[in-house]
Amino acid sequence: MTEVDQAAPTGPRLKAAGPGGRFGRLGEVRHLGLVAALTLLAIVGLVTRPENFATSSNLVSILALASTIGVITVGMTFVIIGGGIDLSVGALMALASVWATTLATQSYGPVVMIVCAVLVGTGAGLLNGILIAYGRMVPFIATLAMMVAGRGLAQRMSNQRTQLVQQDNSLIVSLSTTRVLGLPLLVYVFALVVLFGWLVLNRTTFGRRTYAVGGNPEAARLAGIDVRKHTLLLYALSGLCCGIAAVLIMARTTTGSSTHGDLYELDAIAAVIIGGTLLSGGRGTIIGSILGLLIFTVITNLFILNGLNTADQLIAKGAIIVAAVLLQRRSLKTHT
Amino acid sequence: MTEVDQAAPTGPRLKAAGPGGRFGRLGEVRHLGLVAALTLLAIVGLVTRPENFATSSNLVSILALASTIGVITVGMTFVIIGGGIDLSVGALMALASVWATTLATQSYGPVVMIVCAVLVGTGAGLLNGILIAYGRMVPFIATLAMMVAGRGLAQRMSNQRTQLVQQDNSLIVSLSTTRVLGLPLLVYVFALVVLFGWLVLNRTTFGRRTYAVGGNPEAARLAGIDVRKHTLLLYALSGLCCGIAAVLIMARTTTGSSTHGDLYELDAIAAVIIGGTLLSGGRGTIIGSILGLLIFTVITNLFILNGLNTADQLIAKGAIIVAAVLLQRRSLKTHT
Amino acid sequence: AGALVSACTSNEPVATQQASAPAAAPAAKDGNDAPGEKVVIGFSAPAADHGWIAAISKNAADAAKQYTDVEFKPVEPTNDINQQISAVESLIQAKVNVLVILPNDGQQLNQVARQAMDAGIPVVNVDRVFPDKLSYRAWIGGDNYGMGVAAGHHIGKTLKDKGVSNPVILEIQGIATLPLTQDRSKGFADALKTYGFKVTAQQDAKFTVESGTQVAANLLQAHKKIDAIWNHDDDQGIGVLAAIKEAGRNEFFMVGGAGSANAMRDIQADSGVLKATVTYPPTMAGSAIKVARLIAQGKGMSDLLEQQVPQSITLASETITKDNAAQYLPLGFES
Amino acid sequence: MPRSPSDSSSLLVMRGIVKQFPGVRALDGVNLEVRAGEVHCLLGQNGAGKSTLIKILSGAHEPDEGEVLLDGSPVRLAPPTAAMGHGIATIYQELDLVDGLSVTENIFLGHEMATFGFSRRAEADRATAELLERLGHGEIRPRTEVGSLSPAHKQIVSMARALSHSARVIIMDEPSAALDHDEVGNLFRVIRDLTSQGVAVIYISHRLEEIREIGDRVTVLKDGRTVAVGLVAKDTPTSKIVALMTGRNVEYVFPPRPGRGAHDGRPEVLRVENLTLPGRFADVSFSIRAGEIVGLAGLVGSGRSEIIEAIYGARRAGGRVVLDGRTVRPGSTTRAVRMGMGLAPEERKTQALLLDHPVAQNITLASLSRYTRPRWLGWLDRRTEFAEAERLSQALDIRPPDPRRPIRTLSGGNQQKAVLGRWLAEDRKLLLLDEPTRGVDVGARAELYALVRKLADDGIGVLLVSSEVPEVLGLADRVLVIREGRIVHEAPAEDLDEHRVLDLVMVSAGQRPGSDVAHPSTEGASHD
Ligand SMILES: Nc1ncnc2c1ncn2[C@@H]1O[C@H](COP(=O)(O)OP(=O)(O)OP(=O)(O)O)[C@@H](O)[C@H]1O
Ligand SMILES: Nc1ncnc2c1ncn2[C@@H]1O[C@H](COP(=O)(O)OP(=O)(O)OP(=O)(O)O)[C@@H](O)[C@H]1O
Ligand SMILES: [Mg+2]
Ligand SMILES: [Mg+2]
Repeated sequence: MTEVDQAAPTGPRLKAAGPGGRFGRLGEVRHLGLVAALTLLAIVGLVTRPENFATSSNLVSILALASTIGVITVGMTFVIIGGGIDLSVGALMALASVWATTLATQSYGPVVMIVCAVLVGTGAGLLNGILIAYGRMVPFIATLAMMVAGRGLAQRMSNQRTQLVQQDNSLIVSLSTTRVLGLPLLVYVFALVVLFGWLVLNRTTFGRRTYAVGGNPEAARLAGIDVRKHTLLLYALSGLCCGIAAVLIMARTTTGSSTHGDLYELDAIAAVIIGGTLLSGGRGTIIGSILGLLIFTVITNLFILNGLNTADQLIAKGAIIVAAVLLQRRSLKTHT
Repeated sequence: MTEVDQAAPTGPRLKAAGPGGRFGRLGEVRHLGLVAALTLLAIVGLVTRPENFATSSNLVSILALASTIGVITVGMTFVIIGGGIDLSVGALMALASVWATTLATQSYGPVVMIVCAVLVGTGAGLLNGILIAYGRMVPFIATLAMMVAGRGLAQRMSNQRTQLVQQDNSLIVSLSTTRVLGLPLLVYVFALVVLFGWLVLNRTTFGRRTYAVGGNPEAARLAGIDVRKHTLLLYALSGLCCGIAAVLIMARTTTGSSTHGDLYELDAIAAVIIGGTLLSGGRGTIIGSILGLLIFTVITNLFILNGLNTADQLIAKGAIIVAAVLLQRRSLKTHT
Repeated sequence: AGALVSACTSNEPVATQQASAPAAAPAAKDGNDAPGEKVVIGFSAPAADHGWIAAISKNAADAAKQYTDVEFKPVEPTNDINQQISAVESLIQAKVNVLVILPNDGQQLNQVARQAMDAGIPVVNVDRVFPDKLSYRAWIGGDNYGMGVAAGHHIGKTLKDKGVSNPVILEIQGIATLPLTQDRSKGFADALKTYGFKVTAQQDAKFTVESGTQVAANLLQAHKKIDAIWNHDDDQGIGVLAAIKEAGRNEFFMVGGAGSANAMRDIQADSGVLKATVTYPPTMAGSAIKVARLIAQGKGMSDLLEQQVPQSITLASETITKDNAAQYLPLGFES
Repeated sequence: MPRSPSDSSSLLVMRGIVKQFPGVRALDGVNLEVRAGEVHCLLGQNGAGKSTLIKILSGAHEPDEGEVLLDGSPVRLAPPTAAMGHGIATIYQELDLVDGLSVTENIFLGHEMATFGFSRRAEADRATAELLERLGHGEIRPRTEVGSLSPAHKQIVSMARALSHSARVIIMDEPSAALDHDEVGNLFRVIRDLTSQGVAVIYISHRLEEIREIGDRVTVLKDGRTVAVGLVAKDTPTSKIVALMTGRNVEYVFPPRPGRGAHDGRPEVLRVENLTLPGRFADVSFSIRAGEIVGLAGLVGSGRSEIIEAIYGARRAGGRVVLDGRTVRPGSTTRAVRMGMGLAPEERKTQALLLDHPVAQNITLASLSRYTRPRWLGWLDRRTEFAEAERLSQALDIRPPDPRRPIRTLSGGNQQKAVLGRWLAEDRKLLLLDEPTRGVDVGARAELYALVRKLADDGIGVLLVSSEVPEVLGLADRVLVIREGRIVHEAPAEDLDEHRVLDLVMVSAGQRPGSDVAHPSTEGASHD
């Protein structure tokens, strides 16, 4: 059975034979390539900025930077493995952050703000899911519409202004400023979301069914899985992650704003795909996505440590993405 | 075997049979939905702004606005039908416009500038193609890298400044200012590109092979089609379109700039998909894409005419996209 | 007194300097505000995704509302040049009496502004200037170079007074590809040079809060000891300050830009590293509407001797510190 | 075995079933009656409606009219979970497995062993191992990813999945299509085991000799109607069944072949020298003369398809391939086609067809440049193209005779004819046919055989791979027997019979052929 592999329509493979093979090992090997790329980047960091790169505060800073989009990447991994795509993530995060920081919401205190952000994210995700699963809209278009409308609504609610988290609600900000064992709380939130995502994806029937829904929806249906409901839940899950990410960005920037999360959708999708998940669904891992994301975060960190200007940063980033992918391919080849 | 249909992975369809059926009719019917959506928008325009909307100058303005991205959409249609995706289009247009407006290039006169823009676009497209067809990179990642690096290079070449087309080279600007039969020349360029694209897609072996390569790459390969070379050419074609679009944007804005074409990739992809092309490849029409694009352009025009603010405009745009797709679905249903 | 270095180094040759502090309320001293002939003012600006731009649109609308003889016709704000061109074209077609345009990029919108002028519609150019003088009747805008100069002088003088040698001075820009950013950076560098200082590192933060946080977080890692930071924009400054707070750093001081109310309150409270900000007042949009109305009605500015509105008005960039924050607070825009 | 044809207690009854698809009435009043403990065979030509009928039974489709009785009381079977709830399990014709999941996960998909949503993986793995053991394939490991299994092993997993439901009725839609002789014997053992426990099996196959061996009773479908109900399999002559299916008398025979030595003097079309792909096949050397049909016989996984693909340039392999005196450079199908080869690949749907495209465009896909004018421009003369497609589809008797229909709507046999037709548009020197009759009904088979022979008579060389030994023996002039990627025997077809071939093909006694299917790839991995 040739997989209709949207990702690599040109490969001269026959019958998807070749490296697609063994399960556990494949996982490892894929990650090996990513780990190699990360290691290379770390070496570059150590060589170019020995005094800055490997300091604990810099590593903490990298993790803190990765947290917000990392949470979103977990949700995105589910959606893409399930055969979909979610372009609305950045907008939903912005919307949730704005909704949670309106004066009205803020008057109820930090807990309500958090609940509000999470509910708004999940609700908008549900709407995505309804449009896709029951309205049978193409995910790309449905979530694009949501992205556009979500940003619009966020602008409207915030009156196009940046909304500060008020002093009374600084509990939220403390997620970013309070440290436990040297790490800010938001890194723990990130780690929890990753752990939770990993457990759900690998150890629960929901997770395993996600692979079936993405890899062969017809087979999933014949096996008695409610494909539509499952799809709905996947987008709701992604929305939930956006809500959590909104809390983190509020903590980090002390604001809610309609400009938050600009182009997060591209970054998250890129991280997921670099991490080895097929855009056509049915395969992929959370760990891969997080490694992919870390590569992006470390690249940015290196650039700024070395004082590259924007133009050179962009050129180098493009080149590094290509190099990382080719490196990964190489490490795959030598192992099969 | 269930088609792994990335576009609608959730539909409980059986083997993608059903309405996908008849070829010619399908085409017509699809377009019918789009034409209906366009008509509805036109009616809204006529009702809300009777004195402005249907004026010839407004219609010309809509066409002129659609020209630049329209040319890009033609290339994108080829790439997506061929089973790929091109995120780099906006960046390539910017790069080509910058390269063509450097002082060095400008000193050779307008013809060299045009040739330069077209060559730069095609060359970068070829590079995309090489990475994807021969480097076997996932199109999403390869063109994302190109998008990032292309913008970086454009910024570097232009020193992050906007480069004016000089007085001596105002021949280029005249593409936008000279009118023939009431239409600016750039609309004719757009029309020519569409016509050419349509002919190639529908009347040549290249077009036929594009459908085969996107629809079933393995079958295409076993039928003796050089799938890699074809893929390479598809991305080069898309790059060529970016080069032409660069000339048009230079004419319209009288400048070359690294900021040109921001987010054009999303708009172009959305137009192609709304136009009925599957993201998974193998199906689609140029006409559909152009209709999809016109819907977006008319929406924008209506917003301008009615003076909606950004926030409301975004919300409305999201809602209209959803409505247009559901309308199209409806018209499909009633016809099969 | 704070180091109030007035921005006299205007790069506009025919600049008319306004009084040092802009009048807090629209002055209605003369007959110019009395209802006159009805005018339709078309208005186009970039999309408001940012406090300063939002204030621009709001100030314009507010100014228009004061006059019964003005019909205010804003078009969809957009960040896409191609679309802004179409938007302006639509205003030309609608035959408005006068156009007020804040272009995304002055060079790129030059041609369509010229079309308007050729069609007999006077254009009031706000902030980002058209390269071709035939493309606008009047220009009103801030002094970006002067803003950089003000920030540079404030930082230079403070550090000099402290006796710091070889200081680490960081600069966080807005959108790197905008000419205004480049003007600001040039002014900043030029002013620092007079003290023998230079910018240690420079990054751009896209005018968004989030990007401000990210860039600042990384910059703080890159430089273990910092003496001063100039952040071009108070909006993104919220994010920069959040990152600074998160990192727990306070060995340096920071100067903001644009002059948001929020930044002024911070400066007044003197609670953190933000010690000053240099203004770039969004009130220019309101003034532009007023100027546009006068142009359309053929009136001059009554405080001046000339019969017609001047061709160019450059607003001064002022430095706000703890000492004068209270005075400027009413003019600050909310982020 | 407790099977008595007189036992009239029907387990399952379907009455007057109608199913309409857009433009097609797939089922038009079908009746079916199945008893506990019997193997009930469902026969019919391609497109007769067999799969549609069983999809109604499995709950995948909802019938438009008609009723289904289980134990005498009416039941609703859709959605699939309902059918499973009633004890109906299905092995679908199109493999319905998820490549990205493990064997265990596929088997228990939809009815996982879980506590609070968390899978009990060890327990499920144990259950899987037991099921596979029962099917005689203990060597398939439960944690293996299904995508890495060979088609035969996938079929086994599908079967294990049906068994995992502890069903009363098990439906098998062409389960043997991907299996070789030995595997089929194994399958039959399992079926007998099931029926002895009172389970009813509904069995679909186009291989009539299998019906004779395993079937108890037969129901025949034709054009969506039941034309015969409950025939006793053992007592009904094959010719009668074929006549019922096709509505005419088809001779299930092979076209006559030219006598021994008829090709001796003719030029060599293909010569293969020492073709080697480590881990897959080695030292394959043979030649084909003009007008000759050479058959490759071997077990599933013996490497036949890969040899063919290597000759065609679809896989890179060591050694030399000479076509018509010119060496073929490996690695490019484009060059192979230009030099005069054609391949009808093993898996029609994934390797040959553009399912959504019209029949005409599928036929002309490989010869597009013939209809261009001028050629360098690539401008298609669509009228000539269509005329050629129409001519070929008439010549091949593709039904329905409308080249504009999307090929998806044609039955398997007709799709296969279109695939062959693709290579008839232009003069070919060599045709490579990999399982050309898989899933093709008796009537269409006879036509295909005649067509292949006619092509050979016109001077084309043909290399034929088939898992059905009688087919190879009946159609080919000369047979090469492949075992574990090597040619172990070569002889004119007349000198061989089925038993001899099966003996040659078998791996040394005691070793299961199935186990070989999985191993070469593993070895390949460790070599590199
Ligand atoms: N989803 C569908 N939509 C439209 N037509 C269909 C669909 N499924 C099957 N058909 C049509 O219904 C008819 C019966 O098909 P079915 O698959 O049941 O045949 P079959 O007897 O199983 O044939 P084969 O032996 O080739 O498997 C055919 O004409 C087929 O084209
Ligand atoms: N998808 C696959 N993944 C891994 N190994 C495979 C795959 N397909 C085939 N193989 C292996 O390749 C070898 C040869 O397979 P091939 O398909 O050429 O055999 P064959 O004799 O043609 O059998 P079949 O009748 O199944 O086509 C076998 O060892 C088999 O296990
Ligand atoms: Mg069938
Ligand atoms: Mg085979």
